[in-house]
Formats: sequence, C-alpha cells, structure tokens
Amino acid sequence: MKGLFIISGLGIIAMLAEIFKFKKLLLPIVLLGIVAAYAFNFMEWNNGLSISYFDNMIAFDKMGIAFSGIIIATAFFWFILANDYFEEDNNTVDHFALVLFALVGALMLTSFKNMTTLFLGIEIMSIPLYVLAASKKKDIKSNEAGFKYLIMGSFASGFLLFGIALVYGATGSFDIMQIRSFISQNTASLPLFFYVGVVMILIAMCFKVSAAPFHFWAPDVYQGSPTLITALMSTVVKTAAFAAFLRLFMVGFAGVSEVWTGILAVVVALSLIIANFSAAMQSNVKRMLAFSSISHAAFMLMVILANVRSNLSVDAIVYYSLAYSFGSIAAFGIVYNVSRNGNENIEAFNGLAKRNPAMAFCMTVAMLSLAGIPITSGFFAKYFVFTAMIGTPYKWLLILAVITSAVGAYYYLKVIIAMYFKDQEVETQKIKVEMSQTMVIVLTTIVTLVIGIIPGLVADMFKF
Amino acid sequence: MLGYTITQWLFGILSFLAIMFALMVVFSRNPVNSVLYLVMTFFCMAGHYLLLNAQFLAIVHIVVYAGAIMVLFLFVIMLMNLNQDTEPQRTWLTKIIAGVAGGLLLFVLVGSLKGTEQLQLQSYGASQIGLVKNLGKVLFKDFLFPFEIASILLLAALVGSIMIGKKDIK
Amino acid sequence: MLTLLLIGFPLLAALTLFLAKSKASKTIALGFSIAEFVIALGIFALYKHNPDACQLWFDVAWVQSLGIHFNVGIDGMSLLMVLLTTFLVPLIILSSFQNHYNNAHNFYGLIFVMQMALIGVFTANDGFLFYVFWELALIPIYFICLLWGGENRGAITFKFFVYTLFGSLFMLVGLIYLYNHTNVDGLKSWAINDLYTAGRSLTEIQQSAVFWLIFIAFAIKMPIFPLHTWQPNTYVNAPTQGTMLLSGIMLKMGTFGVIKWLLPIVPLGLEKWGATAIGLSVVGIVYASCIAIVQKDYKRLIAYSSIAHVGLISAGMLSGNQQGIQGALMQMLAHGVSVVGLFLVADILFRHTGTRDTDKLGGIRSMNGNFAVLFLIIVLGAVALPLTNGFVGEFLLINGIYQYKSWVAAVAGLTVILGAIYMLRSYQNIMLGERRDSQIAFGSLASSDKWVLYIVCIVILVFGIYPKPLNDIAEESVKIFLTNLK
Amino acid sequence: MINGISINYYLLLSTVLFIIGAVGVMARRNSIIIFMCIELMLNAVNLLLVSFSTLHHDAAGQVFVFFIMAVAAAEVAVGLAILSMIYRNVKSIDTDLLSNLKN
Amino acid sequence: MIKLIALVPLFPLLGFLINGFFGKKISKGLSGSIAAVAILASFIVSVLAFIELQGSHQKENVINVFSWINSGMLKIPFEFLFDSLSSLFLLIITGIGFLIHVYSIGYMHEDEGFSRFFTYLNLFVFFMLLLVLGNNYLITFVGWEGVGLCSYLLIGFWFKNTAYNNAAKKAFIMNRIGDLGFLLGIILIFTTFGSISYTEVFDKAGTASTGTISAIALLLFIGAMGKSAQLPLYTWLPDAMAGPTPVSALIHAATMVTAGIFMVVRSNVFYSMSELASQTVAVVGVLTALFAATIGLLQNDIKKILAYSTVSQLGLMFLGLGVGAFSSSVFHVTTHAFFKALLFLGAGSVIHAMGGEQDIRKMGGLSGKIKITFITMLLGTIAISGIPPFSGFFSKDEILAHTYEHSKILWLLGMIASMLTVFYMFRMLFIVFFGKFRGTHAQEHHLHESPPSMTFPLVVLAALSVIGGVLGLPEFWGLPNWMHHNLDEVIKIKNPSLLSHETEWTLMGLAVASAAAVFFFAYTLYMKHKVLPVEKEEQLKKWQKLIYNKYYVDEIYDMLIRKPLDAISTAFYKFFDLQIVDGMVNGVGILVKSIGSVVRLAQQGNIGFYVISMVMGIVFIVLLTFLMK
Repeated sequence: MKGLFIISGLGIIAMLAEIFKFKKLLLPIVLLGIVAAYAFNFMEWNNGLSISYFDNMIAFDKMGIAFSGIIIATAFFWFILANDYFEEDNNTVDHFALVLFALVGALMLTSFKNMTTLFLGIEIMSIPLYVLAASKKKDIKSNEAGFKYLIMGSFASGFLLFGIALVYGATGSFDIMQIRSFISQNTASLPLFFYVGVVMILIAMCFKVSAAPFHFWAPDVYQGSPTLITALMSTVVKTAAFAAFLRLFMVGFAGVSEVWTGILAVVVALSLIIANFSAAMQSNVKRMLAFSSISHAAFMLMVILANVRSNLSVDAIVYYSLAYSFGSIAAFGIVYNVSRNGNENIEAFNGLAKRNPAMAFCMTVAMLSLAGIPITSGFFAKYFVFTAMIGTPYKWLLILAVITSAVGAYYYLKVIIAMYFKDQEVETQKIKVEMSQTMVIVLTTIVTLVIGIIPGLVADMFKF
Repeated sequence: MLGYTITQWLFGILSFLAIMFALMVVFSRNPVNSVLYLVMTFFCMAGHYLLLNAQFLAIVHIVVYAGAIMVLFLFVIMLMNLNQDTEPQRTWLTKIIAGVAGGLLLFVLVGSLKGTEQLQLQSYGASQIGLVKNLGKVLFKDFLFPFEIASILLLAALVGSIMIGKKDIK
Repeated sequence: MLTLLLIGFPLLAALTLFLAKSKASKTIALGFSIAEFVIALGIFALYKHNPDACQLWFDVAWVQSLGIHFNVGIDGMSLLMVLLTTFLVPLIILSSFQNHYNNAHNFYGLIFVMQMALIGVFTANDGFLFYVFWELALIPIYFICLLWGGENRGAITFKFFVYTLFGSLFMLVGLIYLYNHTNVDGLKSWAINDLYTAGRSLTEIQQSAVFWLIFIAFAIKMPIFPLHTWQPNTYVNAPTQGTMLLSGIMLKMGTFGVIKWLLPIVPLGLEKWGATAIGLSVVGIVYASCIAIVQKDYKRLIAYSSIAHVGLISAGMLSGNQQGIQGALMQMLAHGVSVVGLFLVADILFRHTGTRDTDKLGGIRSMNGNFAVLFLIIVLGAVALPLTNGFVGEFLLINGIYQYKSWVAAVAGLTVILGAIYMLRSYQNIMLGERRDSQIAFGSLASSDKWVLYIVCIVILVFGIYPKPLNDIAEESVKIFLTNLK
Repeated sequence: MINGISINYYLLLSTVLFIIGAVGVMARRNSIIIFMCIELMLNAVNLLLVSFSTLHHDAAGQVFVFFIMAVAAAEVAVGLAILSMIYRNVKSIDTDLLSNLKN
Repeated sequence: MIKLIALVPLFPLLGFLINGFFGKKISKGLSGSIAAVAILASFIVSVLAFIELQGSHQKENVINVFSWINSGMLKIPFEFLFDSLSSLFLLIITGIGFLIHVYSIGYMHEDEGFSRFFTYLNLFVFFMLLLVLGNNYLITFVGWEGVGLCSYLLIGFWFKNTAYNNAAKKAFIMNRIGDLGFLLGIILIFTTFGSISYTEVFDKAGTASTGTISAIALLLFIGAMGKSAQLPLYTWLPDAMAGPTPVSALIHAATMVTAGIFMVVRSNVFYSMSELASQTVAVVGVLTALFAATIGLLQNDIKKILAYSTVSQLGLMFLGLGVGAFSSSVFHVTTHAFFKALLFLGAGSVIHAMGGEQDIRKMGGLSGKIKITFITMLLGTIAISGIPPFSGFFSKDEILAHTYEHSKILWLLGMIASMLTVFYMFRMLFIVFFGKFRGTHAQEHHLHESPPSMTFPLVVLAALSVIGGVLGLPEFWGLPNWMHHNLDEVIKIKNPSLLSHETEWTLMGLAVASAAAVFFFAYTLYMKHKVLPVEKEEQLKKWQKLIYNKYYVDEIYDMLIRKPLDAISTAFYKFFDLQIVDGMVNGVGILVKSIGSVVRLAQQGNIGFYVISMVMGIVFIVLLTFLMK
C-alpha cells in the first residue's frame, strides 16, 4: 500500500525534475524510491494489511504483496536496464513519469477489491503504455504500435465495462467479495445476463494477457514498440494482468467456474497452437518473443484452469511469473543491446558467442529457461503447470502443451544456434554492454538459475 | 394516450432518436457530420439520464462529452481538414462482414438478455440518489481511493499527450 | 555421502576447467577423470554383495513442499553403470589427446558436466531427480556437438535436441502422472518405491498409457527402430569424443531407464505392449544390421551397428527374465567399451588418412600390424566372439529372448550372422588387401591412441574370459530386482 | 418521474447502442470515427450502469460512470495526440495505412 | 595326470602368447620350435592321461577350472570332461597337430609371416582342445567359434590377396550360420533341461518329449553342417584351400572339420532318441558324400581335389552317425585324420617341389623326382580307397555295413561315393606322378625332395594310415574292436550289428571288388591311354562343364543370397531409412512450418480485421457458453 503511494509520489517527483533541474539525480532517486517501496511492501508481508481505510477498494493481502513484489523487483531491474535509453531521449522525465504511473496501475491490479479499482488500474496501466509504445515519434512502426494498442485496448475496455455493468446489474455491487457472496447465496437464481457479463470480463482479461483469439495486438505492438517498452509490457504488465485475472476469477467468480473454465480451456488451446506455431516462423526476435509470451500466457492460464478450487495455483503462478519475468528481462536486455544497429532479426545474434561470450551465455540460459529445460527456473514453472494439470479432466490440453513446448524448443534453439554456430559469416566486432546493464542481465540470469536449482526458495513461500 | 404513459412515450422517442443518431454516426460519410450526430446521440442519452433520475449525471454528461470531448474531436478534424472526399471507405465486403459480425453479436447478447424477470424501474416520489449531495457522499466516502487515484490517471494522460504532442527540440 | 562425492566431483572438475582456462586442460581433465574413477573403484570396494537395500544412499529434501528429494544411492545396476561411466570418461579424454579443439577447457568442462549428469541418472532414487539429471545430460552434449561438431552440425544437433526433448517431455508427463497417484499417508512422493507402488496400483489402460509415455523417451534415447533417425547423423557429425559419450554412455541411459524406471512400474502395461516393443527392437536389429552392411562411411556403419546392438539389448530386457535383463546389463558394459574402441579407430583412420570411406582405404594392415591386431580384437568383441566380453551378454540376451518366444530369438539371433558380415567386410576393406589409394599412408600410432586401444582390448578380453566380478553383481542385482517385481 | 418501464428495454437499448459502436469500429477506416464509435460504446455502458443503479437504488453505479467519463476523456486526449502525431508523419489517419506490422 | 588335464590346452596357449608378443623379436627357428614343443608337451600329457584313463575304472572325469557365467539357474562353469571320446580326440589333435607343426617349420620357412603363422596355429590347437575337452555345450561352443576364428585368420593368412580374404570371410560367415543353429540348440537344451553340461543333460534326456529332442538334435546338426561342410553349407571348404597347405591338412582335413562329428557323437543320445534327426543326418551325409565326390572327379587343382574328397569323406562319416554307427564314424575320423593329413602334406610337398604350382595338368612324372613323397602319397591313396588291409578299408567298411543294415539305398549311394573316391584319388595320383613332366623348365630344374622336417611327418603318417586299422578290427573276424569298446560308455544307446557273418563277408567282398574294379578303370584310362585333363573348359562336354564348375553352386548362392541381401540393404538405407522413416521426422518439421505459415496469415496487420476477428471470437465464445448451459 505504502509502496503504491511511494511510487505515485515518485511519478510526480519525476515530473518536477525537469523544472527543478535534477534530471541527473532522477534515476538514483527513482531507484531508491523503488527500493523503499519494496521494503515497505516486504514489511507489510509480515505485519498484515496496512491502511485499512481503503479496504473496500484496495487491500494488499499476501497474494497481492507477492505479485507486487515481483513487479517492483522487475521494475527495479528495468530502470537500471533502461538508463541509457533515457539518456538518448529528450523526454526523459516524461518517460520516467509515465513508466512510474504505469507501475501504479500495475500495483493496483495486484490487489484491487472492487471493480472500480480494477478498471482504473487497468486504464492507469494502459494509457501510459499507449503513449510509451508510440514514443518513437519519427518511427512510423512505433506510431502504429501505439495506435493499435490504443484502439484495441479501449475496444477491449469497452467490453470489460459492459461486463462489469451486467455483473453490477445482476449483483447490485462492484465489490469483489460481495459479488462472491452474492453468487454463493443465490447460485440458482442468477439472471442469464450475469453470465454474459462474466464472459465479457473474461474476454477482456484474456485480451489484456494477450491470449488467443484476442492476442492480435500483442505481436504487432511488441515488435513496433521500443525494445525496452516491450520488455516492460512482457514482464510488469503481464504479471499485473495475471494477478488481476487470478483475483478476479479465483476469488470473484470462483462460484460460477463451470461457466468460464470451458472457455478458458479453448482459449488456452488456441493460444498454445497459434503462439508456438507462428513463433516458429518468425525471423524478428522481438516478434518471436511476443508469440512466446502468448504461449507462456497460455501456460499460466492453464494453472488457473487447473486449480479452480485448490489454492496451489497461487504459488504456481507467482513462481511462473517470476521465472518468466526474469527470463524475459534478461532476454530483452540482450536483444536491446544486440539490436542497437536496428537489426532485430535473428541474424543479429550470429556469432554472439564470439562477440560477447558472457551475453551469449546469459541469452542461452534465458532461452533454455523460456523453453523450460532443467536446471533453469523455467523448467520448474512448466513442471508446476504439468503437475497442476495432470489431475484435471483437461489431460488433452496437457498433451497439447507438451507437443507445443517441443515446438517451442525449436524456436528458442534457433537463437542459440545463431549465437554459437553461425559465426562464420558475421564480422566479429565486439558488442559493448554497459556495466550496469551487464550487471542486471547477469543478476537476472543468476536468479533464473538459482531458483531453478532451489525452487524451494520461492515455491514454498506462497503456501496460503 | 394509446395506453402508454408519458414517460413511456418519452422513452420510446429518446431511444429511437438515440439509435437513429448512433447509426448516422456510423454511416454518415462526412466526419464532421458524424461528430454532430454523436453529439445528438449524447443529448438523447442525457435525456435518458433525466428519465432515470440521474440529474447531476445528465448535466455532467452534457458538459463533459458534448462540451469537451466532442469539441476536441471537432477540433482535430478541422485541424486535419477531413471531409467527405478525403474519407477512406472500406470495401463493401468488409462492411458486410462487419455488419454480420455486429448482427451476430447483437443476436447472442439480446438472446442472453432475454428471460430476465420483468423488473420494473420504480420511481420514488423523491429519489435522491441522483443528486449531487448524495453522490458526493458516496464518492468521497466509499470511492475516495479511486477518486484520488483517478488524478494519477489524468496526470498520466496529461503528460502523455503533451509528450506526444510537443515538437522535439533538437 | 560417497555417492554425493561421486556426483559432485565432476562438477568441481568442470568448474575448475571452465575457470582455469589453462593450456593444460587436457592433462588436468585426465587427472580429474582418473580420480573420479578411483572414487568409483572405492565404491566398488565398499559395495556389499546381495544388498537388501541400495547402499551409500544420500537423501536430503530438495523441494520439501513437492516431495522432491535429492535422493541418490548405489545398487548393483547403478554400480555397474557408474563403473562404466567413470571408466570410459578417462579413456574418452585420453582419446582426445590427438585432436586439438579450440577452447579446450570448455570442451572438457562440458564433458565433466555430462559425466555428472550421467552418474546422477544412474544413481537417482527420486523420480524427479532422475528426470532433472536426464534432461541435464542433454545440454552439455548438445553444446559439445554444436560447438565442435563437423559439417552442417547446426541442423543435425538441432534435430537431435528437439527429438530427444520431445521424448523426455512425454516422460515427464508420465512420471508426474505416477507422482499424482502416489499416496504416502496422504502426501505425494517422488521416491522411486512409491512410484513403483503407485504404478502397479493403476489399471491396465492407465499402465499402458504410462508405459508409452515413458517408453517413448527411452526408445528415442537408445534408439529403437522407427525413432532412430536422429542418431546416425548425430554420431557422424559429432566430434569423436561426443560420439563416444553418446554411444558409449548416454545410450545406456535409455536402456538403464527401461530396467529401473519402466519394468517395475507398469507390469500390466508391459504385458500388454511388451510384445510390440520387443517386435520393434527385433525389427531394428535386422534392419539396422542390413543398413550397416551397405555403409561406406565407417563412422556411420558403427552408428547403425550400435542401433542393432541396442535393439538386441532392449529386446532382451523387455523379455523381463533373469537372463534377458542380466544379459542386457552385461551387454551394456561390453557395448560401451567396444563402441568407444571402434569410434576411436574410426577417428584414428580419419586422422591418419583423411578419410573414413571404406572404399578408399585398404591395405593398412601391411602398414601397421599392431593397429590391425588391436582393431581386429575390437571387431571380434563387437561380433561377440566367445572369450570376448561381447559374448557373455549376447548369449544371455538371446537366451532370455528365447524364453520369451523362440522364433523371436531366432530372428534376433540373425545379428550373429549379419554382425559378422558387416564387421568383417568393413575390416577387410579397410585393413586387408593391397592399398587402393597410393597417397594413403599410415604411420605408427600416437602413444595416447595406442594406450586407449590397449586398455580397450585388454578389457574386452579379460572380461570375456573372466566376467565373474561384474557378472556376479549383475546376477544378484537382477535376482533382487525380479523378486521385488513379483 | 419514471415508472412502468422494464429494465429489459434499457438493457436492449444500451446493447444496441454498444453494438452500433462496435460495428462502427469494425466498418470504418477513419481513425477518428473509430474513436467516436468507441466513445459511443462507452456511453452505452454508462446508460446501462445508470439504469441499473436506478434499479438497485444504489448510487455506486452512477459514481462508476464518473470514472468511466474520466477514463474516456483521458483516452481521447492521448488518442487524439497519437493520431495527430501519426497525421504529422503520414499525412493520413487511414487505418489501412497503418498495417506495416504484420505476420 | 588327468587332474592336470588343463595343461593340455594351456601349453598351446602359452605358445600362442609367446609367439604373439615376442614372435617378431625372436628368430624363426626359435618361434617355430616353441610352437612345436608346446604341442608336443600337450601331446605327451594327453598320452599319459590317456594311459591313466585306460587303466582307471572311472571313465568320466570332470575337472573344474573356474566358474564362468552364472545367471539364475543357468550355471556355466569353465570345466573339462575327460573321457574316452575326448581323450581319443586329444591324441589325434595333439599328435597330428605336432607332426604338422614340424612339417610347417620346413614348409613356411621363407614366409615373412612365419611367427604369425605359428601364433595362429597354436591358438587353433588351443581352441580345438577346448572344443573337445569342454564339459558343457557352451565351452564346446567357445572352442567351436574359436577354431572358426583361427581358420578365418589362417585362410586369409596371405592377407594382401583379396581372393583369399574373401575365402576367409566366406568360411567365417558360413560357419556363423551354422553357429546360430548351434547356439539356439544350446539354449533350447537349457530351457528344456535347465542345464547344458553333458554330464547332467544326457541323464535327463529321457524326460523331454521326442519333438523337443528332435528340435535340439536338428539345431545342433545345423551347427555341424556349418563346421563339417555338409550340404548346403559346404562351399566354404574348397575355397578354404587358399590357406597354406599345412593349415588345410590340420584344420580342413584332420581336426576342425571333424568337430561336427565329435559334437554329434557327444550328443549321440539325442540322435539315437530321434528317428527324424538321425534320418536327416544320414541323408544329408550320403548326399554330401556323393555330391562332393562327383565334383572331385574333374578338378585340376590338387588341393581342391583333396578338399572335395574331404567333404565327401565327412559325408560318409555323417552317414555313419545317421545310421547309429557312432563308434565306426569316430573310427573313420581317426583313420581319415591319418591319411587325409598325409595326403595334404604330400600335396604340400609336391607344391613345394613345384615352386607353388597347384595345377595337376602342369605336373606329371614326379614319382622319380620326389620318392618319399610319392610313396607316402601312394600309401595314403590306397588307404583312402579302402583297399585292405589299409586303415581306410576297415573304418569305411564298418560304416557301410551298418548302413546296409539300416537301408539298402543309402548303402548303395555310399558305395557309389566311395567308388568315385577311388577313381578321382587314383586319377590324381597317376596324373601327378606318372607320365612325363608338363611344367616349365624352371620348375623342372627346381624340382627337389622336401627337407626332412617335412618328409618325417609324411613317413609317420603313412605308417599310421597303413596300420591304423588295428584300432577297429572287424568283430566278426573274431578280433577285438578296440574303438568300439573304448567308446562304450560314451555311446549311451547301443545298436549292435545284427548282420550275419555271411552278409558281412559279402559286403566286404563287394567293397573290395568294386574298389579294385574302379582302380583298374582308372589305371587303364590314365596309365594305358595316358588320358589327360583338357586344357580349356570349352573342350568339355555339357555334363562335364556342369561338374567342372561345381554345379554352379557358388553362383547360385551368390544370386539367391548375397545379391538380394545387398539389394535389400541398399533399399532399406536409401529408400526406407532416408526417405520414409527420416522423411516422417522431417515431415513433422515441415508440418510445423506449414501450420505456422497458415496461422500467421491471420496476423495481417489491419486493425479492422483484428477487431472483426475479436468480435467473432466473442460471438463464438458466448454461443459456446449457451451450448454449455
């Protein structure tokens, strides 16, 4: 909670920076602020809920804190990664502010208690991202990305609102808990349009986590946006969206799961197939990662699907999003450095093993993690999903997941092969990576490995 | 008259107009016209709000939409001086497909809205909920947090549009 | 604890090599590997015969909440496999002394990572741990092939990786399915025995499903007939040491896996589908042998011959009787040694003459008699002549298959004839007759090569004449295994 | 002053408006019109919410509408900014011209 | 001595190791004598053991060396069985082996592979001894395959010659075919009786059904076919003549090829229990005898002639086994060992004299030049022709007598075979040693008697083949048939001859008469009319051509087996493996790509389209929910 305020405050400070001329200090301040936010966040973990006055609207329970922890940590790394990206742009301050505001939205999504906060959270997160996606003003691709994101996004929010309205109409409340209890009290006499409302909300959320068939925006936006913004989208935004999804459906609509589980199964299947198969065809790394993020979304949805009533899914998803976020941060960090010359295709990676062995190694780990090979964290993430799925009636989905992950290995390997094998035809000039960025990449890689070897560190934390 | 109460007449007329204007928004070739039709639609909606005892909301609606947002639209359109002949048109095929899609959506939604018990919208002699006092209470008690946080939203929009809008000083 | 050391030591070695980046990586690596072998011998010494449970076990909770334990231990079978692994790795490293790889330290480091994973696979007593090591073994060999392999290695290693990964993912599902059915006073468990009980509690349908889910992975690794096509190309394109690791040890992961992680788990599934699997294996024997006959590239020939051998092994162990399984164990050891020898021979030929084409070579015997003799001994080991170590296993295997079905044994026995055909043909083409190509010269062997060949030949003969020390372990462990199976 | 109108009619009305908006988004190429259609959709939702809030005698619905308005305003601001930027670059706001990112 | 029987195979092994490791370093004389001495030593040991055995009452001695393979109830100790049968074979192997070693010292002395030769030879003897000494089928099998290996090595001794290598390979592979049968037989024995050691199995033999017994017997016989060159697996033996002559004498005449007979005699129980099996053996035997004999008629290569005669003699022995005359067959093995070794060595000496020439058409009139060789070979020829009182006469007669008692037809065929033998043997003798010399001047000049190291063995063997008959004098002469009594306890089921003495006399008479007649026919043909084999194949008549080309059997095999195998293999590799199986795998990859390229079409960049598809998705899903409810 305090974390939320701190970050909003940082956003405002950032805006002042230009006026009071302390741009140079901004990054340190922001980093400090984030650390502080993290600290508060962590404290709340131990001494329960904070400011109770807003309880009806927003409350950081353990689950919320877990997710916001991940988000804040990711953001921390992201800022370090992005510092030179801010340098080269002359809207530094605005960028800072926008990213921080987006973070605020994300944090709200991890712990909303009310449809209002859900909706506002989504919008607060999205609107800055629309801008950021389009922030390369001269780059038509970037513009298009922002534009598409905006149109599709607000179209989806339209459906979200329609759903919320219908649910409100049926239950007479925006409060998650009240909706939940209302459902449990009169399951039988729910009007038909309530279900439609739920379905609409589901659809909107699927859009936000970019699950097929509502994924179309993702590849284009990911590709068009500046690399680091893409990184932000595929980590912070996704995590937040999932936190929201989880809370909304595991808490709010758990009572009517029989309505949405079926749909979810279909969505997952579609996402797995479409994402993996089209990813296999991509030559642009960012686009490929976009599709891969869709398939990962499908995996996380599977967890929700698997434990509608049990509570294992929480730590499973937390672990998954942690693994995925850190993997992607490392990956995008490297993509960002490799594609400085504007070439974002896989060829850009040729001979990276020679041009910068350390980065090549980190990228390898990241790719293996995304592909889910032991002893990376990605493996355990997948493992959790499989374990969750095996007991459910959705075994066919599991088999599909297995096959598609084999396909997945196919395109992750393409990068590795490019780095280690295609070293003849490329001119072997070294790739310089800033100290700070190297630190981030290496650090995330290490985390990926460590929680891959000792998943207990994380997995055991979220038994609630 | 004709067995309908005055309100029912009003409702009917407003609804009809709203839908008419909405359709015009979609189908008129000239963007400027669409804007104006949209404004008309909003007025009809304001009417509905009044019917529903949401007086304050009706005012705000007019002010915000008709007064601010639509003007903004108009402004931009003027800026780009878009008009009938610059207006790009979709192929009929896509239009039809779009129509079909919309029709289907309508079908399923309406289908799903059927069968709800006939809840009559009762009117209390003095239904206060729509009034400023009442709304203010709710807004600043229960919805304080969203209200506060909405400022962040607006701030973000502000910063964002400025950043996008302003020329880069090289 | 000693087992842990056995697993940890190679890792230590690997790290040292990675970090040291020293010029003398070769020798360091050799030293480490020999030390590892000594440790293994120590375990061999400590091993108590006719154990009632597995020995020297080491068990700590890895992920408590998921019932995952780091549980390793030594039983008869794993002891044999560990001995094989630790014995072969020094040989493999020694055999590499003549080829000069760039970034040698990484090369040897990866070999040690691989060894670690392999030993882990052989000693794991926890299903999950087994799987992790199983996958882990894939990565270093993948990089060994990718970085130091031959022509268009990219595509081939790629196929190899995805293919095997595909298989193992199914195994993962199968194992998780079992795990999901375990129930140790309310909790789930990954411990191997719990998995056994869980597996046997399943219905025939479920067992069949699990059988295939798991068998696919093993079958691809071995490889069994229709799933073998990744193998020849990979063997040919991998650097010789990589090929040795693949064929000498990694292949055994599959066979070992079938014995320890498949047969006891799904007895019913085996009853239902064993025939199919055996059929495939036997078809593979004849099929691969035939193909081997017409191979020109000697390395490829060995690759196919290895498919044939492994077909016999798997047929034997799937027949599930004392002779069959014991034969399989013995044959794994024998094949491991002889195939390493053969691949080294192929490498030597290539290094000396610049080709492996059996039609270009010839008349080498008259240029280097010793080499001819050593080569011949290895060949005889490969065709399982009595008093070579190949014979014991093959006899037991055919015996076991015969008890399963006599005519199947007759077909499987064709390997005796076909093996002789392709092995002798190629030997004659390469070594005997007049030299076909005048510029092919064949000087004396480098001492390192000579030593490897000597050791291989000695092992082939010694354990052919007096297999008792290994055979006893194999016998008793299989006995225990079968009694547990009942 | 209202009475005797079933909530269904409001449901129906707002659904129809909503869908008209959706169709507009689908059928038009002019980005601005598309925007307006989205606004239309939001308003449909507003209408729905208000009618429900009257149904339940609960002000929350109407308050929610405020937030929707705020968001709508924000979106429009940002959206139009982006549009004008695009217009600056390509001298058009035809969506079909904005389809370079594909496959 | 019996306790130390393990020494017998040990000495050759030592010889092998010494020669193997140090052969190159030490002088030829030394390595040769080491090898010879090794064999001599084991000969002495076996003689002593033999005598001891004759003395003692315990006729079956089992000597355990170490336990070899254990697997459940399958226990295979490495142990020897020393009884009358094995003792006899020990004598033959070591005795003749020794002589041939001595002979080889002279014969091979120019060859640069001298020490290698003796290494192989010792190894061979070692394996041969294992074969006969083993107390279970698997040890026998070890020796069995071992001798196969050695014959492979020795046939291809001159490894630069591709033809020789092919011959060697052929021998090995054909043997392997037999061995597979043998192996399966052994396994069947194990699965039936739960053991494979002779001492146990034969006692339990009664417990098994006749069907099983026949199966076992036949499987074992397949092994025998391979090793002892019976139809249809005989073709390797003539080719095996590529090896140095002493090898042909030792391995392909005296010892290895008789391993089949040994094995059948060992398992005589099975054969006497199974009518089917023994019938098969007999028929195969007699057919082989006849077939090979006919081929022998028109061969011009001195060693080939002997080779085919060996095949036919072996056939005769199997005929004997088939009709249950086990001891007689063993008897014939012994005598045959004597005279066939003699003949081969003689031939070797001739070739040696002719400077490597093997074609009898190039020889002639050698009788004067190389007397010892001539005389000894003459004796050998008479012996093989079965002219009393030479050794061959007795053994052959016994077999034929038993055959007559068993079936007239077989007897007749046997008679014909042996008559043919007489003919081609004398044909060879006459053409080689009489008439005038037909070789080049160089050769004529080069002609000389072989060194004593070679002639000595000839003399000894000649002596043996003359007096060898005493081992088995006909009983109806009232004389003791030592051979018969000696093998009493080995042959479990007896079938004593019930023929009246008259018939036996008549049979014997017939045999002698026919032999004499054929002899005179040959004499008139080759001495009187000096007929010579034609120079060119074209001059032959059709039927002659057929025989001359060995009935084209090799060609037929080539066409029926080798070519198809290669064709199939190539098809498997080129088409099935690369196209279909691998094709499928790659097909999956292609499938992925194609699906991918289809799916990505949806991602066609236009917002309108995106929105439409999204709405469609929604419609679809909402409908779905309705269907669900």
